[in-house]
Amino acid sequence: MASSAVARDLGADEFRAEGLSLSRGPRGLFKDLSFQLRRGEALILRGANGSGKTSLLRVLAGFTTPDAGALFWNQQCLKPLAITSRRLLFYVAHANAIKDELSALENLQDALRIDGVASAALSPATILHALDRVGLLSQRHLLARKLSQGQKRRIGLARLMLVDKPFWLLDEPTNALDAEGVELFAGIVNRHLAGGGMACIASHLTMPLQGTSSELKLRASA
Amino acid sequence: MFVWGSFGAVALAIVVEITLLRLRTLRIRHQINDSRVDRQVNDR
Amino acid sequence: MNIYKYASPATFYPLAGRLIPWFAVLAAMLAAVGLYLGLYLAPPDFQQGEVYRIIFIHVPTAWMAMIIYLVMAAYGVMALSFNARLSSMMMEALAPTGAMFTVLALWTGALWGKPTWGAYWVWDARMTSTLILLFLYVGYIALTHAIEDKKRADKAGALLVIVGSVNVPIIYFSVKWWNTLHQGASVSVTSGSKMASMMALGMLVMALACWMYAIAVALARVRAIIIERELENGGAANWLNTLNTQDKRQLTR
Amino acid sequence: MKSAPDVALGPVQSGKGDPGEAEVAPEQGFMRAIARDTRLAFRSKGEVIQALVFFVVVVSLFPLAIGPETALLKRIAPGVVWVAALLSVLLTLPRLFASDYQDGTLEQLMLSPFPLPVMVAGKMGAHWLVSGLPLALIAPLLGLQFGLDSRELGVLVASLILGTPILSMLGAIGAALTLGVRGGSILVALLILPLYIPVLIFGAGAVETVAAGLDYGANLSLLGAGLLIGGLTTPFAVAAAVKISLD
Repeated sequence: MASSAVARDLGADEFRAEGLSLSRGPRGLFKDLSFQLRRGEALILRGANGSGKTSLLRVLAGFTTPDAGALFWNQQCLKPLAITSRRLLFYVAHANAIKDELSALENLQDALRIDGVASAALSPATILHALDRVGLLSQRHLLARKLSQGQKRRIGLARLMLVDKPFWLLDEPTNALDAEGVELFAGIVNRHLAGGGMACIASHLTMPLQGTSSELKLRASA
Repeated sequence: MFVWGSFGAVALAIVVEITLLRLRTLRIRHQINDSRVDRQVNDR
Repeated sequence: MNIYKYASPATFYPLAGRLIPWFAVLAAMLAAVGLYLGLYLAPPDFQQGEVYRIIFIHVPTAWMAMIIYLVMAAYGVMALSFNARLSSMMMEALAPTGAMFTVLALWTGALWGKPTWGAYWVWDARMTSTLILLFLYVGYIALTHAIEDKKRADKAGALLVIVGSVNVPIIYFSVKWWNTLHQGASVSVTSGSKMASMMALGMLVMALACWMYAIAVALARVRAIIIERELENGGAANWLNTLNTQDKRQLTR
Repeated sequence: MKSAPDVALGPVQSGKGDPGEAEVAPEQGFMRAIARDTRLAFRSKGEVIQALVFFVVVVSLFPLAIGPETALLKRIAPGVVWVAALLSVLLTLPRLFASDYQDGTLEQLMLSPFPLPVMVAGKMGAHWLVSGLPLALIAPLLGLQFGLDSRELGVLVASLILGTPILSMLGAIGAALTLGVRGGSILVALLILPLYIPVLIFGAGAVETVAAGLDYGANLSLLGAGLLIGGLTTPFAVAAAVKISLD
């Protein structure tokens, strides 16, 4: 799979978060939280709504600066949103980064262009293959506005199949997906992990993940 | 008339600003006392 | 390093409390001297008679309006580069006083313009720029109140004031250019009556008085802001016990 | 927290599968951002056209309010056209980031290997193409209503072409700062209009000086200088503002 090639080349072997703490006003979301991820491992974030799952993912992605703590990539401290981290991290939130004015195909091409993929490599073949796998090949020219929430999520799945980055940060990726969609999602993540990628997923569902995956429960504090 | 109008305005503005500050501190004092009272009441 | 000791709001609170009386007394004394100089010692102007005395309050307030905005920009740089929460609180504390001085500068300028130039507002280059400066103050206050998340409001306000302060000289230059384009050389505020050394001294003393006053008020307001934010974060209760008796008595009658 | 400099972790292989792929240059990112936003703008043409119609309507209100005598209209024409252009650009500013902020694509832009200031500069360029440029192109038509002769119309268009990009750049700072804030569009106007004043003065001033037969070169060169300085500084300010808003 593509991402394993990237992981090997970037030498992305180990990601470590150390002493992360963040509070939103009076609510302390998490305190002194540390964890480690090696190639092929996934971390599932559990916790009720508002327990800070999304905030933690945004801290890992570099959007939110934590009150304390640091992120390390192969023992090197990672500046948030620095070029190195931007090449290693893929992040998608509840709003699954789909433009309503564009069609499914255009959305994927756009996403890859933003991802810095050389225009030569933007061949529709790989994109169409991904769309076919998620069952949207026939609607590929339909504007996303006309698609259902579940179909939009499937565009997100196709996007995942085209992602070249080793560390995935996914916030509730299976929302609005039917059983078959969740199956498809698990397959994509498993292939990513098998290829040496890493993932941190906030989700309520029990994921049928093969690779070594650990869970982290975030308490909804006062 | 204009001279007193100017200096008077400045004096008035200063008085208003200081009283607003005093009111703000009083409001804070009430908030603190209320929160301390709640704490003693339900004795968390 | 001692500086970081006072950079944390909790330790800065008592320090500010001790400083306020000093600045307040200094401001009062300087103001007394300045007023005495301006209203009694300075001779009436042969052209404008008594009205020119408004200078003694108009020029200092105009200076203060500008200086406070630049001080806020400096705090903004510190807030963004060192992520110093106290600097953004100082910005928030200075903004209302800066806006007040701008309004006073416009008000006293208008009252002085009426007898001297015959109209309350004559689109003089400096007055127009001061009016624009007021819009910048109002912009900062509006932005910081519109954003709920305090951390984001602080940083957004800091960036706005930095961008604003870079634009202030450009605005002053363009308004001056615009003014000479339409009216020819405008009567400058001070060149009308000859600048006796007495007048310069009077204005300087009044400016210092305004400065001391601004510091005293800003320190008092920043103390209020520190407590309000602690209350918001629910930490005020235990933090209060560390206060010395004088501060605690003031807060928990 | 020891913060090491950007550590290059070996050759970046962004092509799919073929390691020999040349690194995609930042200007490519700039072009991609412009292409992306222009395409998105043309997909929802309504907003673009509405801003243009707003410009035309506002300009034609003034003769109705002030009366048709041409001498007066000719004098106020530059100011009226420029203020209307200012307000029209102000209307389309929220478009710059708001929709990307809502559907999560703004975060994808921030995680793109292309530097954020470059992508933001592209967005500003696209915003100018759909707001400032059309205004400058139809301004002569409106100038005719106000009795401006061809030389004055030429300078009017030149000043708008040089000035409106600055409006997009400064406006982008306001749009980024007020992302996701209630009542954001009015707040942007409040924050940014004071910064627009020098552009307004030199823009409208250029047409007035040519009407008075004086040398308008100074005004246009000052606008040009503003354009260059703005082009080099505002992308960084906007990138910082976006990061602040998404913190």
